Amino acid sequence: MLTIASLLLLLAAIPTLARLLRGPTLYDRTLAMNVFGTMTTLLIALAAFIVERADLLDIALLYALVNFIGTIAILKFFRYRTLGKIPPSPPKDES
Amino acid sequence: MFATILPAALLAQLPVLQVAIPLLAAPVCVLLGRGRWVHDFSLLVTAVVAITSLALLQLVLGGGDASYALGGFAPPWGIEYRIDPANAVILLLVSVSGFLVLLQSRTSIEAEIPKQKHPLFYTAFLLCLTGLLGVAATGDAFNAFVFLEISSLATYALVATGKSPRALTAAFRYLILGTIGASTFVIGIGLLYMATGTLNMSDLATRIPASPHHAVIQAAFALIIVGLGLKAAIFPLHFWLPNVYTFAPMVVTIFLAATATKVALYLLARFVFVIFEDASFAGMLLMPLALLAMFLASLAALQQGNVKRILAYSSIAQIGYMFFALALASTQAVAAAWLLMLTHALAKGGLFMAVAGIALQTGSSNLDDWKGIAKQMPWSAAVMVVCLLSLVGVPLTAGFVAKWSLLVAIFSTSGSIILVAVVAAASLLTLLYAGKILETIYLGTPDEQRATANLREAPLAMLVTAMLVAAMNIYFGLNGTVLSDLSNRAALALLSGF
Amino acid sequence: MNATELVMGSDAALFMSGMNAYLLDFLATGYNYWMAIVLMMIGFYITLARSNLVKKIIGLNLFQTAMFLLYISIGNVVDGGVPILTDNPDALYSNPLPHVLILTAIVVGIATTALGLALAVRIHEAYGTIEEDEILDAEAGDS
Amino acid sequence: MLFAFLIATALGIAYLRHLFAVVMLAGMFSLLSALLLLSMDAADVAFTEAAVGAGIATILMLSAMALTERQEKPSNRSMLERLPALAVAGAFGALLIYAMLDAPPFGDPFAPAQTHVAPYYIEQTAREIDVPNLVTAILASYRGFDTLGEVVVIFTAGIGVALLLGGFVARDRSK
Amino acid sequence: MQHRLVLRILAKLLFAPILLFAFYVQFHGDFGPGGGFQAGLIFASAFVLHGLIFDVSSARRFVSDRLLQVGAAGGVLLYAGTGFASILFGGNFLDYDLLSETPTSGQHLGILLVEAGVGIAVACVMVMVFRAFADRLPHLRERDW
Repeated sequence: MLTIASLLLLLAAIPTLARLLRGPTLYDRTLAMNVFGTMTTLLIALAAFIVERADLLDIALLYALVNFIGTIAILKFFRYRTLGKIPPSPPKDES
Repeated sequence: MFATILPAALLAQLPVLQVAIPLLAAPVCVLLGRGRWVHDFSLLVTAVVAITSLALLQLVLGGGDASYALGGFAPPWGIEYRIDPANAVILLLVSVSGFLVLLQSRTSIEAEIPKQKHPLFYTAFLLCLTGLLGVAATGDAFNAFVFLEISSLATYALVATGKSPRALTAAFRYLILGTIGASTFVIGIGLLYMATGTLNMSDLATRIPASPHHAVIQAAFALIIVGLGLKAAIFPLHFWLPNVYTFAPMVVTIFLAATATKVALYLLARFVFVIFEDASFAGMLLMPLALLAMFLASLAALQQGNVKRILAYSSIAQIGYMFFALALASTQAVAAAWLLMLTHALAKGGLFMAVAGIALQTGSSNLDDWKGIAKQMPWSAAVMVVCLLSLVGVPLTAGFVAKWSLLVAIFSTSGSIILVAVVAAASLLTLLYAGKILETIYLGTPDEQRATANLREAPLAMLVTAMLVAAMNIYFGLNGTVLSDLSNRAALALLSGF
Repeated sequence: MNATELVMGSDAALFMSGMNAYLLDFLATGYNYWMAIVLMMIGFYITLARSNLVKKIIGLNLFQTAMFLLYISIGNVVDGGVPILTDNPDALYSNPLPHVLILTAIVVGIATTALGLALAVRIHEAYGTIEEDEILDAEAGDS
Repeated sequence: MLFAFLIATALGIAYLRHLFAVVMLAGMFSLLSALLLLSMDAADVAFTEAAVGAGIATILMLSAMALTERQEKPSNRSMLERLPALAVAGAFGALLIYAMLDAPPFGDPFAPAQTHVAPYYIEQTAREIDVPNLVTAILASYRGFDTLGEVVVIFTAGIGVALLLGGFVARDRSK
Repeated sequence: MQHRLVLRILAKLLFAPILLFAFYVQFHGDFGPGGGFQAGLIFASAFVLHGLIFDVSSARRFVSDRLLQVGAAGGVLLYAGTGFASILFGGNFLDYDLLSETPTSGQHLGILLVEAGVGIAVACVMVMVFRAFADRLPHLRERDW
């Protein structure tokens, strides 16, 4: 049961990957990356249940965290083009 | 001397103290924070390190190899530090160079590095020293990689502090190539681990002959030679070196020229002779490359207009000599290689010190700006003369002892008089570019602007240190047995295995 | 069923359908090795051939990550488990030593990346570009 | 399957010019390889690789991009100029493939790597160190000196970045 | 900027749990995956998140640059100091056996100290590096976009 679930997750990752590689706009890519991160988190959680080691759930937790911060960083960069101090008048972003 | 003064408990800890003292000093240097203190502190640390290495050398020469189990775990399970005459000499070379360089270069650091960066600069310098010492002292293959990276990362940062923007690109290129080299090296170690199951060097040496995976070991051998070759700037893997030497701050150039490539070369020799043992095949393959290095790099040096760059190409040529000696693979030849390393460090170190003094006063390292400088800075020019003669290998200088023993070793090992002649001819090329420099600084006529400028001799500390090194060049030339005895012990230790 | 079989097993199942037995035999023994080598070559190529400095660093990262995979493959044991001791005395563990080495190597890798990026930033400030070709042109111009 | 993903990502990194996308792909490459590392029982390594590769490295690259450029310029290097790089990468790969043909089979519990030094750690850790996580035991104790080196490497990088980017210098209090 | 309200509240909410997670990884490293290095990274990522959503300068009021520098050096010193301590207790460098009454408790103490050193150093260096990058003024040029 768990194996099937993980297999399905892997299959679902294929279109996500395609979107990430092709994705015409950055929003597509960011979203794809976020979804992909979520799926990896789930995959690890499943793996933890399959091998019956609760330790691995720590890793899933870390993935979720990293994924969140990474997405924020990308979006902030996308919006303000900097990760540091936001310039007084944020540049227009009609790209 | 030291064996009687120091308590036995301390003697036993010497191998690790050698590396751990500068390692501990580096963060302290950050904490110290500002101004003059940092220089004095770093100088003190390097002095202690130099004394440690002297004591260690004496210990090893007197009482045989020193093995130190870090963490108290017996090798091959724990990491081992293993000091024999071969690396004790290298440790001495590195730590004494570190001390002399710092002694010499307070003024040039103040001129080249903004004041608020001094604490970090000295920290990076100490880290670089730590890394090089760690590579030389360790008996564990992976540990060597870690310390190689410490020294490399510190070197990239140090090089990039040079004033010219080209220092940045030089550092970047060095970073890319250095990282490729280190990664290649580490893949080689991984393959060795795969074939033998161990990372300890002496354990590797015993287990390699018994391993059934020959191809894996051969590939590992190739990868390690290429990886360390990049670090040691062996021709044709040398192309990062000229820019690095030219655009780095003077202190860094002196230190790197005297030590960094030698440490990589030492590690290479350790792998080839101790771990793989049968190196004859590789030797045949690599000897022509070494010969090419001698000729091409010397020719390239002739065409340069910048003194630092001339000396950088000369270093590549000299590394060719050392590599040639190693490729011959007899005890005599390896001893000659060690002699070459020591005397080259003396000659190049002294040369760059003199260059640092002149460049500080004239504000340029272009040969054209140095015409007739000898009249205004006679002592610095004299140092250059001595060190250039030593570099060429003129009798009565340390360089002669090394070149002579190389020629003797070539003859007795290969029996070919042609090879001897070829190598001797390569030495003549050295004479050409040395002559070019000397001619300019002694016989050239300065342009008017400089002739009238009030140029003074280099600051006292710089001059005295440079003269000290020049004096060492002469002393070891007159009294060649000291160095050649050391080198023979080193070669014996290396070729007899662990 | 453990984590290895989870991924490798599904891999093998997918491959089995398409390939003949001989090829499978050949590939399956060192499947990880081959893939790690291919990845390493891609990373190596990016590092050497690309002109953009940031891309070079990314290539270097790729190269190193592939190297990590190779190392960990060396230490893998069929049916072995995560090397954290359990109460079961008969449990098989994968070799923990390569894991330790690679932890160190990852740290070295990120350190190099940080320094390399800092250099790239400074180069951009000095030259206004991070394309190696343009920098080389600029350098050829001023010396 | 995972490898197919990895290679697709790697090729994507090689071909895309949009550095922004490349950085995202690199982050994903890290996540994927972490997954793969996990499948090879290397839990600690997967943990670190995810945190480093997908987390810190991505953020650093984005910061660096904010300060440099976002677009890789089309290269005017001809195919001929790329040939050396291709040749070197190819030779490198060929050497490794040559080695791997002779390598012990994947996962072999009787390979030299598994039988010489490693069993000692597995058998003795419980007695000598008494820590369940073997990786921690080796990292901090058996090979503790490597880890000291590792910390110094990170420290060196910090010093280097501070030296280069000029922040974080000690304040001169005399002023 | 009000339209980032969700993020601001989320960051404030998450800050403490991330630190907690970091401590968990730090001290649970003996039993599960993780240890000083990973904990240091997570610790740093909490500050990175804070820096992303608020400003680097506001975080500076709590953790000054000098403090980070001292922390990084202190972490290395703690590690190396443990090594020297074990020499003083009569063992080899980094031999934790003699740090406490029994070898295993000595090992536990040693590993704890060493991992703490790693964690502190890594966290400080990572925040340092992030700030060093974030502090630079970006070269905003429309044509790059």
